[in-house]
Amino acid sequence: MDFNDTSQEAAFRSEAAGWLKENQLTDADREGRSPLEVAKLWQKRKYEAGWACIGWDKEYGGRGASPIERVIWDQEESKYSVPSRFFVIGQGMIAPTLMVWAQPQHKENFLPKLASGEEIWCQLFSEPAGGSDLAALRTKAEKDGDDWIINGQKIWTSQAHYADYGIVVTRTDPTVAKHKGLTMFIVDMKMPGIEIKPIKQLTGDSDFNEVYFTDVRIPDHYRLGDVGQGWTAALTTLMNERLAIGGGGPGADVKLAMEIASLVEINGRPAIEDSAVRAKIAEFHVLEAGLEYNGYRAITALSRGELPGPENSIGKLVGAPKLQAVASFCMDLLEESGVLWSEDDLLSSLAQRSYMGAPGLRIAGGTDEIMTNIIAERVLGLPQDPRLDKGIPFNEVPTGN
Amino acid sequence: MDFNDTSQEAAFRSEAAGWLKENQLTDADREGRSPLEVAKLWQKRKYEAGWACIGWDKEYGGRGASPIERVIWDQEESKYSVPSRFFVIGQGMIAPTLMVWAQPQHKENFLPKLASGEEIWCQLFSEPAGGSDLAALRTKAEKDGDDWIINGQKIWTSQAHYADYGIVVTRTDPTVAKHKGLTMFIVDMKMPGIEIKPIKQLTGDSDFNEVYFTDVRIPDHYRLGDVGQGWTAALTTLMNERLAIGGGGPGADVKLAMEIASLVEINGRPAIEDSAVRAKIAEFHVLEAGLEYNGYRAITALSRGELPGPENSIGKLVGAPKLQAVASFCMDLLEESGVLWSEDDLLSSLAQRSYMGAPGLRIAGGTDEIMTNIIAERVLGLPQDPRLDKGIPFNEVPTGN
Amino acid sequence: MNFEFSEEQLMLREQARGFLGQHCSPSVARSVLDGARNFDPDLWQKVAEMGWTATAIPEEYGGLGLGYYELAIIAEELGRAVAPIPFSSSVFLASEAIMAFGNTAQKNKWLPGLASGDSIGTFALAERPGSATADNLLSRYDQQSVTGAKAPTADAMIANFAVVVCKASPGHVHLAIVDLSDSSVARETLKTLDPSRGHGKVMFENSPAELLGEHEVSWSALENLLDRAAVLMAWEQLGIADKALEQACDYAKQRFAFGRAIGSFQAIKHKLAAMYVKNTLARSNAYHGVWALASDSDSLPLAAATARVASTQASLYAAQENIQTHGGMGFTWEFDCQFYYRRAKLLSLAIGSERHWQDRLVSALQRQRAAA
Amino acid sequence: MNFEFSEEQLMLREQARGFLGQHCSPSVARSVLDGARNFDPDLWQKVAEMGWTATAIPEEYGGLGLGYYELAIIAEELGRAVAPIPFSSSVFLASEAIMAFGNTAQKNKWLPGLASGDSIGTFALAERPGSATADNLLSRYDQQSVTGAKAPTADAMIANFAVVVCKASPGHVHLAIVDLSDSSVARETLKTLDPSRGHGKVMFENSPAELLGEHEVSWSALENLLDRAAVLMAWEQLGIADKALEQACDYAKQRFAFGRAIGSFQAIKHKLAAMYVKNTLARSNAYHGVWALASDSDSLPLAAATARVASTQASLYAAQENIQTHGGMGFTWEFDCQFYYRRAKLLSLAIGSERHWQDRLVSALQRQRAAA
Repeated sequence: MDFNDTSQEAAFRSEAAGWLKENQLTDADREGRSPLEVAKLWQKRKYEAGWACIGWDKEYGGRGASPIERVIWDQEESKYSVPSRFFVIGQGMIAPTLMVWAQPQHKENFLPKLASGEEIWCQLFSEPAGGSDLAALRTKAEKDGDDWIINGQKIWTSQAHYADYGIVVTRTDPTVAKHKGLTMFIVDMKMPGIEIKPIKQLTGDSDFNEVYFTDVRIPDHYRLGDVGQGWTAALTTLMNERLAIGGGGPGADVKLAMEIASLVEINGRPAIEDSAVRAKIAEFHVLEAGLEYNGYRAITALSRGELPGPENSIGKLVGAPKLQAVASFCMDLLEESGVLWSEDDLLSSLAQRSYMGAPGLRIAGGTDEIMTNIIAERVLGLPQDPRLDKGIPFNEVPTGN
Repeated sequence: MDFNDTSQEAAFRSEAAGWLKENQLTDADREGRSPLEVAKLWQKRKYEAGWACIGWDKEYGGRGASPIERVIWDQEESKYSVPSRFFVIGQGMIAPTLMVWAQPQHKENFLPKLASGEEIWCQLFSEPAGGSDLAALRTKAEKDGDDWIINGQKIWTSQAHYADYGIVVTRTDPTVAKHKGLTMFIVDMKMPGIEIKPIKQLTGDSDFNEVYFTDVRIPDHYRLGDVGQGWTAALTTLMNERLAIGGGGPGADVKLAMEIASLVEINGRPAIEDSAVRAKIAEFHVLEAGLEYNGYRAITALSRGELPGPENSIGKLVGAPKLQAVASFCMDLLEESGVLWSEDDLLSSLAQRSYMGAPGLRIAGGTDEIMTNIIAERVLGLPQDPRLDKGIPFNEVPTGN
Repeated sequence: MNFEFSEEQLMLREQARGFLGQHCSPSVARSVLDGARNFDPDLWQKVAEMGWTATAIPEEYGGLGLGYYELAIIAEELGRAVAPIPFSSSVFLASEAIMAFGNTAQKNKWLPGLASGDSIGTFALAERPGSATADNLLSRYDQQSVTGAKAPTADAMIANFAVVVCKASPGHVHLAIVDLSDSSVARETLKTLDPSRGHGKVMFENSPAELLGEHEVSWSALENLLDRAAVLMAWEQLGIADKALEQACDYAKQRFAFGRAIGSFQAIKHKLAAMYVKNTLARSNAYHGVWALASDSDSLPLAAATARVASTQASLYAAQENIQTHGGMGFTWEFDCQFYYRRAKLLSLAIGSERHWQDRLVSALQRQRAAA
Repeated sequence: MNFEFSEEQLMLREQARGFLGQHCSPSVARSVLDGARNFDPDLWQKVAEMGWTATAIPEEYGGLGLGYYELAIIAEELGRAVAPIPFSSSVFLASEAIMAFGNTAQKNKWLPGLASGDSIGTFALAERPGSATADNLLSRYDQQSVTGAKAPTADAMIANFAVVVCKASPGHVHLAIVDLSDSSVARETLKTLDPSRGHGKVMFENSPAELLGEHEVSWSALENLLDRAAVLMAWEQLGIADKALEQACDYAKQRFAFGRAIGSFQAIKHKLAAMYVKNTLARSNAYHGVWALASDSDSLPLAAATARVASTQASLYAAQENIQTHGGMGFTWEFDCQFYYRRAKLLSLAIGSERHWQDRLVSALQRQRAAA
């Protein structure tokens, strides 16, 4: 075991670090630009220098870098404050799907513009009636000449309101079993018949949208895979989702808890000296450190050419409830002041924001319960739950309504 | 709300207390007698004075007392060190079954001898292949003239090695659905063909037995209920089991934890002053007190004529894991000395014994998981798990073998 | 042995539930959450007209002279309804403080207005992050005036007066009543995680103050006041816990996934059973708490701390897992799950955190053990 | 970045697993548990012949001069096999103490016998219920002899010598080697929850003793020794945790109830997934622990405490829920589940409880924070 780079890795790291230092975003770059504009500027700059989507083939705008080089690049880039969230879905989840399933002319057209940040994409899978049962979607696509007509409603679509394109999974045959009647398409998000409504969350933010389709017309060449192959195509996206979503981003953590526990007092002594406080902090540290070193093990496996498996689901499964627990604990340390949610007061508002955001993290991208099932079935090899919808035509599956 | 007796209750309590004081077991009574003999002596004494099984009708040896009177009697009797465990199954679970299902001559014959402690009974339901799925039992009963011939194996039978009689559930028709092919019988435990083997537990004790039946002959008049009605009859027993098993008996509890925490030190101060220790003790007290007051609420409901429902399952569900956790916590307080299991050292051995006994308590009489299901389905009204064995002939249900 | 509410008390519960079902649907909490107001004055008016604010105040002071059983029942129902009104501040704390420490003249002066709901009181203890103690209080009482800053103070922006905890000699405090409309008092709204129960910072600068009971109060007498409030708060928290469980069960029965109600999956059904177990233990502990409060039992400190800890745990868990059970919809602004999540955490921090009450619980156990 | 064992190390694991599969099936632990012996001398002999006792001892003292990665791998396999031998006492503690504190002559004298397994050492710290501290030790070292009683001492009845922790000046201790066969030493078997790892009480009465390193040792130097042992112990505990999980999974797949494998019920499958998550986090923390140990990193105190706490929690949970998964059979003497349950608890109490290591973990975090 060795935390240091090999000489080859070190050379790559130094090249990446050199370019980043040279080309980093300046205050002038940021001045007068919205976060999305700044992100697009940065992505374009990387693209032109060959540092965008470095794991992709060169023909799509990448540089064919190895997995460990991608990790090194991410580590170096994350030392700078650069906006990346706008491209996670398009580059991390949708592009791999297009690479497998799109027609050659679409790959040539779309992938370089995904890499350069010129076009933003969104993912239109979830529906109100589906939830964890993603494949139970109802949005219809009906053939009309050379086109398809889409009707229905999607939900939990990030970035829909500024996306240029999306990929949408539809039901093209309700008379066959759930997973078999689905077909996936590319959709131009500026088409008439598409209506987008933001969803306000517990936090007050609106990170997601509902997307309504009314007689939206899609040419058949936008189809991804064969008719009825939509679920297989969606799995390509979902497998990449598991890699794209990590431990939950910045939020209440052991560092914050230590900081608060050093500031507030219990019985006239700093709270950090209180052994009940210490026990909780130790508990949280075990989780955070475990996830961190788990990450290093995953990177090592990647660098050895192993594919990351479902065992990486534990990042979100452990991270999101931990975030909720640490946030609650930090608020408790503050006692009555823990209720305050002031934008000015970093200490309390980070805990508050985390407390309000954690419920969403425990659900989005696969609930705790779904992630646990995945571990039990795909890692431990335990048998599936009995499937009452298995092999039954979709329109005969019980829905409770 | 009022913790005090009504005047009627007070009168009953005083009568009971008076008799107990007058007639309590003496050292001379105990001298030279085994625990079972002492128990029988005491039961007989109560029976002759009309204080045995006081809730039963007079014709069966009881005095037709009300539920609250039974509680009062139990409270008063528990002030004395009297052995009662030998009669819990016979009087608490089997007698109610006989009252409903036995032929009149058997009720007249057996019930008074159950009340007087003259005869000990055991319950022969569980089988190795069944476990939580009690109704999946395989012990066969086949009709032979006016008799039935029993073959098979039972397990987890307490008291089998000194019981006079038992009730046994058998499969009389394997070609119908699981619950429908069962029939219950009385069995004379001294019959040829019955072999009893003790099961040694984690604790080193042997509280249970395996019971093997080889061509054991039972007269038809020993049948309890109709052929095929065995599951319904068994439910009578099981409903009474939920009442008979309580929070788990004496063991590691908050009192013990407080005692140990007052004796050992952490960083040169009594452990009870350590706030991590306090937080744990508070946690356990919330559970213990909650169960205690839950019990008072149940008694109040009983005294108002309400039947105790499945919500009383929480006693064992909370009590057994709590026992395990408190025991482990007590051992931790002792640090390295926590491993010691000395019969002389009450402090450490009570924790040890509880730690080793708790796994059995979490399983016997319904596992944590089964108890949780019962609460979810029967109290909260949540739907059953899909039943793959529903309506399928028993001999076609998947067994994995 | 009778460990159950009386028929009359159970009728009161039914009546209260019906009343709040009609006048305090979740849309009432939502309108305060979405709006600029700190509470719902119409609901407060109606609740006062029902006599709820007068429940435990003696008849001679304009109250109904009922007991704490009745008040606990109302507390639970207000919890279920996540009522956006200053009930706990005015009734559990301000009224109780005056009844416990006020002299007859003060009771005559303040209680009738509290009983009728015309006057809203609050209780100002916290000054900074962490627990207030007899040693770390900064607010001073001196020559009939108070100087200091109290934050966060629940219902600060709408209360007519505050019972202010000020420092006195070591181990003692003063409780002083200050009219919050006095020009020497400045108030400032503080944003919290539950805007349907407004909080504020109250600054006193030589503000005219009336000493409650005219002398110092021992810290343990103050703790007794908080024990009493803790029992009532535990019932309010229990209301939240039970309502969240009900909502989760209802949803789990009607929401289908994979061809079955999600409530048929053990991952969900066992979660709901775990909520039920916590709620049931909390309820039984709350019974003991209100019994100890109503019967002035020596066991009040232990009973109150136990009920408070149990209800805090049950309500936080139920509110949190109710969201989880609702999946994607659970964390939207549109669904009602958020109200219970916000209120549960808010109440868990009022008058002291779980850790604080766990510590007090064990102190009570130690005293009990020493006395045995 | 390379956070994985080398090919050679992974081969050693396979070899060790194969060897123990052949020579230390559960029947070996069972025969010690059921019998009167304190350990299995044949297994000890074979393990010594494999060179495992020599793993981390330098070649100049008769060892193999391999490193801690190799020792961690062996520790994990011994944990999986619940091996009834005094490995942790003799290798993780006695050998390490001599390597850390002994002078060259002492290393020459003691290490070859430890490496060959001819000599069994143990470490005698505990004297009473609760944690040993520099202040509460009673055993005295004086004029080349030790007087005092040490209990419980692991492997006391079979060890040839003990490294005895005795009191010195405040904040310091002496480490003294005592030959346990000396007539001044009395030993008495103590019954424990895991008879397959015998314990005893050792009484010294002016027993001839050799001071390790000839001078006092700071308490923090002793803690460093325990940190090192904690990493290795964490690997042993991890072996238990993983084996218990495997056993539970196997059973859950083949045992049927209600017409389906019990592992298809979420109550069971989510329990097993929870074990897996704990075990995985413990393993990743154990990786960091052994890296810190092998590379003599400043982060050893934090890494060791984290690995120890994680492995303690994972092994206790896995051993306990493995029994639960087995249902009725799980708590019988006949089934093997009991071995992991006993050993997991035994190891969790050796060299300090979870609470003890949680406290040390936070002390390490505080030092790290102060240094940043």
